[in-house]
Amino acid sequence: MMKINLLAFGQIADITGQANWQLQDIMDTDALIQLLYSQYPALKETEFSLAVNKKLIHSNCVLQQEDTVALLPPFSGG
Amino acid sequence: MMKINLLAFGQIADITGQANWQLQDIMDTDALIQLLYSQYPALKETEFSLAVNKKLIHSNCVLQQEDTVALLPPFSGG
Amino acid sequence: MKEKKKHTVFVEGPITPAFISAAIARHQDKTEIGAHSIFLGQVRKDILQAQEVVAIEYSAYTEMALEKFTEIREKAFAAFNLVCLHIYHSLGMVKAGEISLFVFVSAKHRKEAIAACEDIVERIKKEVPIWGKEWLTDQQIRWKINS
Amino acid sequence: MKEKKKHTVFVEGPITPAFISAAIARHQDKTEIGAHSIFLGQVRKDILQAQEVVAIEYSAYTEMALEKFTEIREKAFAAFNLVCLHIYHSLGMVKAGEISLFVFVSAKHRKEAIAACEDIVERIKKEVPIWGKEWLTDQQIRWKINS
Repeated sequence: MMKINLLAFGQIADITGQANWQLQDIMDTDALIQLLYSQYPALKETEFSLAVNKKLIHSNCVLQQEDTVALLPPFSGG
Repeated sequence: MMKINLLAFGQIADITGQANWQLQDIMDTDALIQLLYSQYPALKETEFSLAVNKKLIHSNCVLQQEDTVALLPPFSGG
Repeated sequence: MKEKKKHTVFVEGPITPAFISAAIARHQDKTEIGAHSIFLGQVRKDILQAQEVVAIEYSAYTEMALEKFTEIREKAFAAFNLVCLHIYHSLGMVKAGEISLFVFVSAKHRKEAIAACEDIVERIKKEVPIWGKEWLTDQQIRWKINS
Repeated sequence: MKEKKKHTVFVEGPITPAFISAAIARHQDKTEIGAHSIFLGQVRKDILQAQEVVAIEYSAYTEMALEKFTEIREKAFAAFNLVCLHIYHSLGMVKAGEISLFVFVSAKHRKEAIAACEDIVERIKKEVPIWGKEWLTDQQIRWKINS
């Protein structure tokens, strides 16, 4: 049973209602996004990026045990 | 009898030995430069600009009573 | 990549003028420096739908942000001839008029310091996972959008 | 040309970190500002024919310099969307490691502040009648040359 860690920030955490949780048996980031869209339909209307283990990804990415996936709204530091 | 005021700064004042003096009956800046070259030959080897009444000039300029001519070596502020 | 150690970046609350002057003073014995280029981001009292921004509350994905700041440092030292580089960013509440970002670049020559500082500020805004929550006059909040 | 009055520019001796932090602090109630771009010129301990520069003694054609600084201010306000602009330059002795030039540009947005600051620094170096006499380790002097 494969476990991954989820992190959500900013307005994404407002939608998910949690900033830090775990999910099981998610093959890859495309599957993760589909699951999140079904759980939190408001995410479909929201711009965000994914980071896997602190690296931004730009296409589907296979997930492994204990990977950390972060849901990142557009950055607004400075 | 027309009188003008001379100012010298930086390495130019080192050559002229004075920073502030007067000259009489100088028609224009070309005549002034010739006079200065004859009085201070080292000026011929030295880069400088002229300002008449605090404005840089780029060609010969007729001088009038009480004009102030400044001899300005290359600027090195900052 | 002159400096490999982890650098302090995040400051809790605003970055004060005293903090900035202490940073400047610490560089007066580095006599190979001829130019400092400094950028300060100050929280602007923007008006959004007739409400003023009274403060911005900053949060970050800290671990990833620190890696990004390290990468930005290393790229800056590789691209520009710098002596020193320090970056400080606030977390938590920063009121309008207070400073939330302090980028401090020192070089022998002004052109390198100025060009590096501009590049670093742009990268921080685009590449570092930090978010600002704008608190408005009527207690509403809005997520900041960088231009 | 928002500001017509004569501005203080010349400072006797070095510009201190405390002077800089006081200038920054005075801008914290100007809440339309979002970005400050600051340039600091620091006296560099250059090596000239095996002698180190220990200090620079600055002099100026003060009346003309003040007119030039006013012109630089006016051009900057015309060319860039600025909130504030302050320029300070030392006269007299400034030791290696100390600061002799402080350009402080504030704007709503970072790009205007950064571009204006760079332009102003270049103009000060090229257009303002100020001279630096470099004092070397062996008590020799040399007139500074700007690059």
